[in-house]
Amino acid sequence: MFKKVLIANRGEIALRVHRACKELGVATVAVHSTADANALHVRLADESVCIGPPAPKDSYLNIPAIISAAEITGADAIHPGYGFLSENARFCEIVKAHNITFIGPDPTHIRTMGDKIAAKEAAGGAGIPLVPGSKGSLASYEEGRRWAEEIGFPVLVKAAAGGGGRGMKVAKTPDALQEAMSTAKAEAKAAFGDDAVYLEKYLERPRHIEIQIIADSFGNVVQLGERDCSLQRRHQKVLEEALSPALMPHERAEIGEIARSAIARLGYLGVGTIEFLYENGRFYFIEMNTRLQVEHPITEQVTRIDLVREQIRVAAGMPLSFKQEDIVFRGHSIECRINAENPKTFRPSPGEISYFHAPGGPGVRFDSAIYSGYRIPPYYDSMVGKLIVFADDREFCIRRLRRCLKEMQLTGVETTIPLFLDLLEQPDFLNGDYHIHWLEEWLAADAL
Amino acid sequence: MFKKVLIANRGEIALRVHRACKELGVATVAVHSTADANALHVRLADESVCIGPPAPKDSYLNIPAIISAAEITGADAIHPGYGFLSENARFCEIVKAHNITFIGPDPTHIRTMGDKIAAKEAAGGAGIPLVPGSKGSLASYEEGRRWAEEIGFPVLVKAAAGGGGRGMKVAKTPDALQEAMSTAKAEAKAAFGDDAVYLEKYLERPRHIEIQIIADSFGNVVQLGERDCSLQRRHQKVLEEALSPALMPHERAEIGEIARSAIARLGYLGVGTIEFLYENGRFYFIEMNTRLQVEHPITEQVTRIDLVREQIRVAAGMPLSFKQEDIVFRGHSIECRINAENPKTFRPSPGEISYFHAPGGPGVRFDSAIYSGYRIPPYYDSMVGKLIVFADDREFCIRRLRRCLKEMQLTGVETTIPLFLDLLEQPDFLNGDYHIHWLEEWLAADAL
Amino acid sequence: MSSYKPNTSEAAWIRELAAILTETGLSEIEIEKPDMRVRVARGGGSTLAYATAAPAPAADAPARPAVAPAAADGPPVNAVTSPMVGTIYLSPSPGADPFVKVGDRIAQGQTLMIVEAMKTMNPIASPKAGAVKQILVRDAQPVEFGEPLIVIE
Amino acid sequence: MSSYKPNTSEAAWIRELAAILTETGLSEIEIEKPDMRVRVARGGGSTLAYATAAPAPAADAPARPAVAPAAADGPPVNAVTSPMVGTIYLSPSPGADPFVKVGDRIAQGQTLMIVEAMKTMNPIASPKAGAVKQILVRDAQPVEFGEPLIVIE
Repeated sequence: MFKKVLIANRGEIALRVHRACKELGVATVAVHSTADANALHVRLADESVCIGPPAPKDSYLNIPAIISAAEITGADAIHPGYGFLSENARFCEIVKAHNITFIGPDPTHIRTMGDKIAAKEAAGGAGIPLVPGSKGSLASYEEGRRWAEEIGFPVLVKAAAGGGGRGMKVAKTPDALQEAMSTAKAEAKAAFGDDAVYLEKYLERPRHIEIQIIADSFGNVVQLGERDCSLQRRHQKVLEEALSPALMPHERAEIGEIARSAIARLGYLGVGTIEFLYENGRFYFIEMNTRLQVEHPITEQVTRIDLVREQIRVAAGMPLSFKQEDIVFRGHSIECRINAENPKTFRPSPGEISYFHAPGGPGVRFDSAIYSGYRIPPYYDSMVGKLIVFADDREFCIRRLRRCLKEMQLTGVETTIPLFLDLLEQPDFLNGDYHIHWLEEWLAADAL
Repeated sequence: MFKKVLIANRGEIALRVHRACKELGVATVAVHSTADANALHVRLADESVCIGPPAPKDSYLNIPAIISAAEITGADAIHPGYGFLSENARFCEIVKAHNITFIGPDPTHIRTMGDKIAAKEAAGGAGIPLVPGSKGSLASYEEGRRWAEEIGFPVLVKAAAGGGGRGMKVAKTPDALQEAMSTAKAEAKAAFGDDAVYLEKYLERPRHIEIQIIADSFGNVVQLGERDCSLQRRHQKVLEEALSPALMPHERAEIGEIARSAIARLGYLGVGTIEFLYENGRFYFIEMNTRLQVEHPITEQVTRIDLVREQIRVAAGMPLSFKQEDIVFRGHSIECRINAENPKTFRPSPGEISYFHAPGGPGVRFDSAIYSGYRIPPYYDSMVGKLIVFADDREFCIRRLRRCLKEMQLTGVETTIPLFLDLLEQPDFLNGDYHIHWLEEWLAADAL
Repeated sequence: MSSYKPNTSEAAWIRELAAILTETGLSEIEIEKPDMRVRVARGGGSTLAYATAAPAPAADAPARPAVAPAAADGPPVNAVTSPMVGTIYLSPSPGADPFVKVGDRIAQGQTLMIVEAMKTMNPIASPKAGAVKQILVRDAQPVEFGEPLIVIE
Repeated sequence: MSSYKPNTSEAAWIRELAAILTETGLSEIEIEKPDMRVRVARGGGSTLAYATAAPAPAADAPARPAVAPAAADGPPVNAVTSPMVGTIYLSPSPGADPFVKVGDRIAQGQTLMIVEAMKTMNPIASPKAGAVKQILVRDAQPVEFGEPLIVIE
């Protein structure tokens, strides 16, 4: 096991990693910008190093400063958290070049999965289902129609040279396809000087389903079930559930095993998440995240696996402390990302938290680095904490979540708590009947 | 289900009951003394009623005030918590006479178990093992010796008319018994004018093991395993574990089933705890508590049963939501009772909590009604919170507990946190090798 | 220029200092120059700290007394308060005349009203002689322990 | 110049003092010069409030800077600070004479010391001409960003 881990992050995730380290008997080094000198992760860590001014590029993204901090403190591993440098293959390489362990996968995996096209190829090659489409551009309507019938309607006609939605048309029937192809070709010709178009399956109201994976260096790969992160606003996840209210047990088992065996084939190390769109019983690869996710705690709650502890253990060359057959999903867990934002306009609300009291009682976890009197710096993201609730079933979980949102006290800044209280009364949410556009549609309707 | 529950208690247990009620969709009424006007349970409840001045006898023990509060608010049930009126059979009868449901067992059960002799008879009659002893007083040394050999040495010679340790002698061998009997007889004669003595098995270093039971009104009785509460100071529990590090699985199964079937025979309703002394593989009845215990959360953590929720449900006439065969014990849980006391002298330290920050992260629960700026009133007990930690195994649980004790921030008053940090380094504790006298012996040795 | 009133540039300076205070999170700035001394501060100490330390109301309906709240400007400090939780009755029986009315002269020990608790009628005796100035509760209203009932002067 | 309005450099100075407060964890800085006195504070009577609002040190070893703490009376406010995390070298090579000594007269731009970060030697140039009043770090000592290194007057 490591002797000393430098935590190259801030906020709740820095604290989460600190806690896992302390429970493993490992010393911690917090790095921080001048704006975070009073942060909780800095105060709780065994050592701390100020690495630069507030701007992330000068501190939390400042590779030389972080490497220097590791060197002067004698840290033998670096945990990148999420965001910042967590998916930066170059950082990973530099860390390794300094004989420090990077707590994460190999840089080649980070690099592959960070590239949209390479990731798709790697995933497809490892047996992960992709969004089906025509191979190359279409010579004629007849070819388009053959593909469309193979893929199934609706389809999306896309300009080969395209981008930004131009030359992009949805066709729901063979007749509509003919018109869509000619319009798309004309638009593509006008916009890009190239009328080549191709087809892809069009997903109307998909869900965002992601599979949590963890792998050790002994070839053991375990999948820890899915999270449903369909409730999003501007591609930011707002509320996540584990397990998904939409999957059938056999679907869960199938996609889990597909993800698990793909990761095993890639020879991946550590934690990772494969994100899918899910519609009408089928999964379509979006991307793979080669790091811990913000929403990892809901998986911890339903599997009782401490993901960060296991992540650090496998990085230190230890085997996973469980096997696939040990994983039993029990109960239901929901996470709400509480942001310091106006709950209607989503305008950030930095400032001083004049009073904070966390919700408590059974089945409740609040992962956060805030405290009464904490001043939220304006330089970083607006998430002030993650309210994670667990109960035997989804209905009880929602009741408990509602109770906690009402119990929680956080004053001095605006938060998204009222948004969640409102969301928890929506029949669609209560029925688990939502998709990736649902939240924005609801917010738009609500604003009228 | 009830519409409105009056919570006839204060502090963390009032909050615990409030939380369970809210999760069941039930409105809450907090009652409070003038000293608790700013308490968290008062602020969070749907309604509150001031029932009297600070002294418990005028407020939390004031039956007419509590009944009146229930009447003026229209509460249809009263939850007594623990302590105060929770084991007062008369209160229970008065509540029922006002057509309000008492969330607890029948008054006859409270009364029986509240009487030392009646409780022993009821327990013995229901098949629960008692401390073995001679039937009646001993006519001669020979009779004493026959009993002693049947019971097994060491034995305790007790004056039939005795009390306060007089006329009480331990004998470890047959020879010593002769001397012990004659000394005890002489002392008893001198002290009580009656030289009748009897024998009981003497337990040298027993553990305190208690079995949690819950029963509904349909004859379903489930035992939820044991708690080991051997770490005590002046008969006050200090730290509790579930499950006990001392029991073998077959012992657990046997005593659990004995307790379960005894409770079924008694026709008991709600939650209850049967307390035992345990030594050399045998259990001896101490008493039965006919209410929720302070340490109930550790059972909730290892069984994933919400005891308070189930308690309220069965009081409302609903069946238990699980059966004995659904109960699976997973992991290990420890509770530390954090008191506002000097950790060496145990002198209470009431006053204002200038700063409080609860420990967080996975596997951590802090049941408490304190907050930053809360003034601990001097009128009630000194417990400020229960730190409840859960992990996959005992070793990990202790590491997590240590991490939390270091993370927790509670300033302005003295607390017993340093005592726990010290205790968690003791080899005997780490080995699970302790008994009901261990803590006091350690404290005494430490004080030298 | 009157020295008793800040002129425009002084006011602007103070505003600028206040802005710096906000921006930097300082609680105090003091500047002294040969011809003047300025000090700006924000967050007068323990009052603020104490105020923020008390918990804010919960996000939903804050806990409220089950009984009618007292007047917004607080109850009269010299009011006779309820000795117990219960229901107030202003007259000995339904429809009967009230025990006392505003303006009545009363003797010490005279019954002012009754609190019913657990079907028991508990008369509330006047602690002194005087005149009824104000009656703070309505007939059949529930009251808490310590709730102000009536003002005798 | 009107003394009623902070000019750009005064406002900048106050902001700089505020940054130093943050960085050093001080609660107050007061500077007096022949023509002016400035005092900035954070958390005044609220010093206490701020101190208690910020989390108290953990029960075990409180987090401490990995590098040597500044002198108990706080670093000089006008010190040259480290532009990066790294290791300080006072001389160009082991055993060589130091770049500067206390009392030396130095020119603006002259190398004062070197910070090594990731095997790269970064010379620290003097921001102004003057005399070396105080050297606050030892050879081969690790330093944080913003840590005071040397005082030039």
